[in-house]
Amino acid sequence: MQDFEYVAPTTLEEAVRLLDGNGLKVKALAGGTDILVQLRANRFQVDRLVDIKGIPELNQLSCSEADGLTLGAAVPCYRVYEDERIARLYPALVDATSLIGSIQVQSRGTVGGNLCNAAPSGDSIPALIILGATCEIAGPKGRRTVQVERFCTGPGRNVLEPGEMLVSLKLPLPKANSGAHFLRFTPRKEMDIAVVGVGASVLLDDARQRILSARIALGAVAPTPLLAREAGDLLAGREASEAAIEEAAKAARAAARPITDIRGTARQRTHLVGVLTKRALGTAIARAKEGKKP
Amino acid sequence: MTATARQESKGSGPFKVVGTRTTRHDGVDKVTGRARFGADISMSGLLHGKVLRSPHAHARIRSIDTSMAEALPGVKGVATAQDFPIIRGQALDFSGAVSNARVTAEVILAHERVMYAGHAVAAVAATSPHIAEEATRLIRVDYEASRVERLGSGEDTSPGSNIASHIQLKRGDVEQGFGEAEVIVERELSTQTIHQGYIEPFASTAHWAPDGHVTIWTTTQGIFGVRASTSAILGIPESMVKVIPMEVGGGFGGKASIYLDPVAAVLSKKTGHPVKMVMTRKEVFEGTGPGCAAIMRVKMGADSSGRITAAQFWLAYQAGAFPGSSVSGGATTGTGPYNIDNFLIDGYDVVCNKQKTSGYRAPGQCQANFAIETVIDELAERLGMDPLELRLKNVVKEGDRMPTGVPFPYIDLRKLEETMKTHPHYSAPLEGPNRGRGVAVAFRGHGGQGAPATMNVNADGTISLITGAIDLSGTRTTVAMQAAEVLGLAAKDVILTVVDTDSVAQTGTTAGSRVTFEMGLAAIAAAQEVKRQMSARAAMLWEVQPEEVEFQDGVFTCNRSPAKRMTFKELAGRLARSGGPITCSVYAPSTGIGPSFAGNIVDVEIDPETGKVDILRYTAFLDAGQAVHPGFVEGQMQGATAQGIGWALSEEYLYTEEGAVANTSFLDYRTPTSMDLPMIDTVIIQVPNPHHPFGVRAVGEVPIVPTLAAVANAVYHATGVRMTRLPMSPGAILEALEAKKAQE
Amino acid sequence: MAVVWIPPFLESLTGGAHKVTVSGRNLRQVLNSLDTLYPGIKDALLEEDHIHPSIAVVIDGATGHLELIEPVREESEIHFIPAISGG
Amino acid sequence: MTGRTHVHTSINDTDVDFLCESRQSLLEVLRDVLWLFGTKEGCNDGNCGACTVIMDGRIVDSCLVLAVEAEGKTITTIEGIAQAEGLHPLQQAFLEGDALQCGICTPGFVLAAKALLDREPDADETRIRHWLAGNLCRCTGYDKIVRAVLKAGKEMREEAP
Repeated sequence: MQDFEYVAPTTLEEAVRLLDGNGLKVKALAGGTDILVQLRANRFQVDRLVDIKGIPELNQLSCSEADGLTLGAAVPCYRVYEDERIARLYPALVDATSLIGSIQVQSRGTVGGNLCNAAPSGDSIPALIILGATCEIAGPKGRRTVQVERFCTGPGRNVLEPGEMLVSLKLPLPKANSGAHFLRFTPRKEMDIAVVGVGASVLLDDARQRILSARIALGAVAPTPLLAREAGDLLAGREASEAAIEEAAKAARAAARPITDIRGTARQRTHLVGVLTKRALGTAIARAKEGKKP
Repeated sequence: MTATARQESKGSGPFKVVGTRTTRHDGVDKVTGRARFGADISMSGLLHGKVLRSPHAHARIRSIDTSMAEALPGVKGVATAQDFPIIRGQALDFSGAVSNARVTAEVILAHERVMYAGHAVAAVAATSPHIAEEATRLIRVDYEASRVERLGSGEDTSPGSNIASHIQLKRGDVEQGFGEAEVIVERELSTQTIHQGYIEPFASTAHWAPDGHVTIWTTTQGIFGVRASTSAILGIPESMVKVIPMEVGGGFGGKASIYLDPVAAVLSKKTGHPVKMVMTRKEVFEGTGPGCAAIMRVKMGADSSGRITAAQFWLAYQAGAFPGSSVSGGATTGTGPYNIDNFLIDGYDVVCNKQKTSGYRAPGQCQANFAIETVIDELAERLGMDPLELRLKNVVKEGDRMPTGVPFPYIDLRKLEETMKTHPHYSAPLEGPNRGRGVAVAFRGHGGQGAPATMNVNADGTISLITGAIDLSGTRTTVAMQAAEVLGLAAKDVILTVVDTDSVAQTGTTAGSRVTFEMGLAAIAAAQEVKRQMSARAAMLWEVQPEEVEFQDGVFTCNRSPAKRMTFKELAGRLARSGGPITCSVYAPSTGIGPSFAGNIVDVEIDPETGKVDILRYTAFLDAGQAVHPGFVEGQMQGATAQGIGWALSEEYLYTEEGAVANTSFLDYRTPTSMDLPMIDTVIIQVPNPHHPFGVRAVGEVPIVPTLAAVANAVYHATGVRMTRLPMSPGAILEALEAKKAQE
Repeated sequence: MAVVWIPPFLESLTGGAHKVTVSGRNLRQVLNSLDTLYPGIKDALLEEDHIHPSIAVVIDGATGHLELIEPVREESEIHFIPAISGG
Repeated sequence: MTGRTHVHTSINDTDVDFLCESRQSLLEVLRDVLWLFGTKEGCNDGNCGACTVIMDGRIVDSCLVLAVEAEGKTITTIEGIAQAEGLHPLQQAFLEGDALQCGICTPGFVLAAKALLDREPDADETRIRHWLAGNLCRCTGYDKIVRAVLKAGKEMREEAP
């Protein structure tokens, strides 16, 4: 690995300035669990790493029934899944963050980093999509907000311009009678990369029989994690029945655009999208029904 | 999952030390991080070496330009194959060369051709590993790509094909045997290239002193093999090379081959500094010898009583880029643990542009056993027989002949199979759908080569036992225990040290499950010699005849006068002033390790929607002969089972279109994690080996052999699908289930 | 007289005989006797006066390590089997 | 191009200062600079857990931490587990339960298990297997490791006031 400059700014402004490398190859460093591996594998080189963990705003984790969840970009996975409020309000986020790598990796790896790494298989991304997360971005031109499903633009690519950085993720408060779930399929039970990942969220009516709206997001079946909008939309107004779930799974399969690689064939992935969509919806609906009645 | 406490171990001889669960000698060092492994070494002036590897699976090297690398600040030296005297100006002659120093040199640094992607081409020594690695990327190699042979299928048997050699074993008349059969099953099965998966990468540090002495600190299964290869490759006498063994962080056959030691030595010579080389995990996967892939065609027939009337095996094993696959291991155990009158076994060693394969736990036997035990399971089904009953019907007994014609010595496989059949696991109900149970049985033959040992009596009554046999998994303890048994001492009082090549007689590589058996024989012989000398010393002190001295339970007595009594420790304390210390060196020739037997029962559950296999319950059976340390024997069984399960379900080399390994990390080369396995129950039976005074048999390798087929048979019984290609990955099972559904 | 089991690859030299009874008190003498009966068999088994590295000699169930001076008893049974090797 | 950075840490209850290049991992510095060879390298990409250390109370793969990131951190390596009075109950349980063979993965397992038992001394088999999934062992099949952790947990519960 070529040596590089390591800087650890303590303010956003400083970080933004350092990230704009004026021709230097600069990357932000949060947990480092992806970037250090990629650097060692010579997938790319950097002249400067900007460690963003020292910036207070990026370590923010606030979760309340008033404002929903604000998740700083440098918050490691364990802080997410060990947070009782998050576990109660956003169990799908716990599903995803507790799957990323090992306990060791979860001590360091962040949801923000998982998103910025923009792997098609990134486990937290479908979960963020179904939960309606938005990305708070800071840069030389100021702040902007991007829907999480628009953040990734290709394998390893995202919307961040030079000098821009992800500051935090904002997740709206889940509505009453809603539930969500993320799951993935891997050959091993842990320490693996998703062959397919699926997240699903549903909002039920007050009787908890009918689906008012649903979102389904897919991982590892397209160049980026994918919001399967039609698959979710067709559930709106339907009974939470097996037939409806089956149809949504079919639509999700149609939305998938998988490739064949060493982790799975396109055919297997398409099949798994159907299987996992049904399972994800099943658990999401069950969770929606479990919650306390408003 | 619940922790089951089913750790059975039955029967033990009238022993005091052998058969107990004593604390391992290397344990405290290992749990405190003090044990020094291959890479755990530093010294003043140390440089770091890195290897440049070929991106091509097959190419001619037109030229290598190292000038830019040499110009990088911090770089102190660069080496290529031209620095190996054995290579300079010599063509490679494959005639009969299964493995020799010339081939080893060619693997270590490619000469005129690179034969696989990952083949080492050049090496750099620099002041830091980072600089050395940067420098390798500045070396310009001009390659001329050649045709890549990736299949190694053994289909083409014509002269000039890629078959390096052919083995044939036969008995009786197979055509006649098949004529007598009521049921005939024919299958083609295959396994893929797999890796030993040791956690410690290869590491070697070498210092070439100005006086020409080369010292090597390395992680290896055999220091004398490293010495022989290194001296031959470097063209210097063996006496100029001293190899110091470090702890070995897993070998499983893989670390019987050498890759770094001569390179580190050459770099040290060129730079005048000690040079340390440590492989990355990627290098381990692409640059070291994996276990070989195999294609196997099996045809077996049985009559209505279940007697196997004939068997035919066609085995093609991929050797990789140089001849020498483990097909001999498969062929010589090809008929499995069955007594078959008519068989024909053809084994082919096939070369192709992949890594030169190396040994992996029971080399060649797992593949062949997967084939035969799958077909046996199918025969049992077709005959409507219980699979263990069919095995018992054809079980080999003492005096029956192995496929090689060599008769089986004293064995009792029937006892092992009866134990399996009556074990509660075998009759436990399989609760729930998509579940299945599989069984398989295996035998492995062992060679033997003898072993030397040196023993000294310390003044405090302890023993120092010195050997050159690398301890991979606890043999310091199991060998010391055997000496302690003879001398009436506690295991901890025999301090066994594995020393360097200058300090002990030439000792064989730790391979073939031989150390506890053969080094045990040497330790017993040394202990008996010490006992003889100690008795003589007691006789001298007591002024009696040596034959009047008796030794029992650690106490010397004189049978003429009961008052004369000395413990071993008391006598040891008097040695210095009664003629000096007692020491001896012995060489114990091999008495024949003999064959070993193992069996498995496994329950699986399949997720029919994803194809994922979950191992629900596992019971491993082994005839250990006398288990020297039952805890270690269980450990061998459990570790072997885990490796076998990985092989069966998730492990394989994946190659790109161009022939490079596509999964060079533990992320995509999926060895099982703790989440993927249940507790692995063990049942040790003990049929004493008549060729060892305590009845010890070999236990290290045979436990992996039945695992592949046991899991595959369980998958069949859960799904109705015969999986004939390993690994049985979720994708593969899913496809097979779909194909079955389409047929129905 | 010792019994030598002829491996399949040498059966062409022995005219298909699987077992041959020959005299000899060590392996060298046995091989000489064999070679007198079936010329060429020694060349097939040896490489420069050593047993070919791909072959292991098993006498009475034990792998030999003395090569050509390995003792052979009157009633010995001798096998030439593929050496276990490789990956 | 960047020279070396001065880093101040606490390792095994001792203040430790070192100089490092930015590209050096904590694992490299522990081993090559501080000669704490008990922390092992198995894969250098976060997939085997052999280099596990405890940093500010959490287990991390030291290969995935830059040494410069250790500034101000408190680190425990395998060398800091045994006390003057003897082995840690986990080390004792590994030793007595034959929970190691080659030993290369052992330091990582001991540290990972310690971090678990310090938080959850009553962790059951499933929890232990899940927690240790980031530590590969190729020798034992995990059976005896899991049993050793269960046993140590029981002992630690009994010892606790």
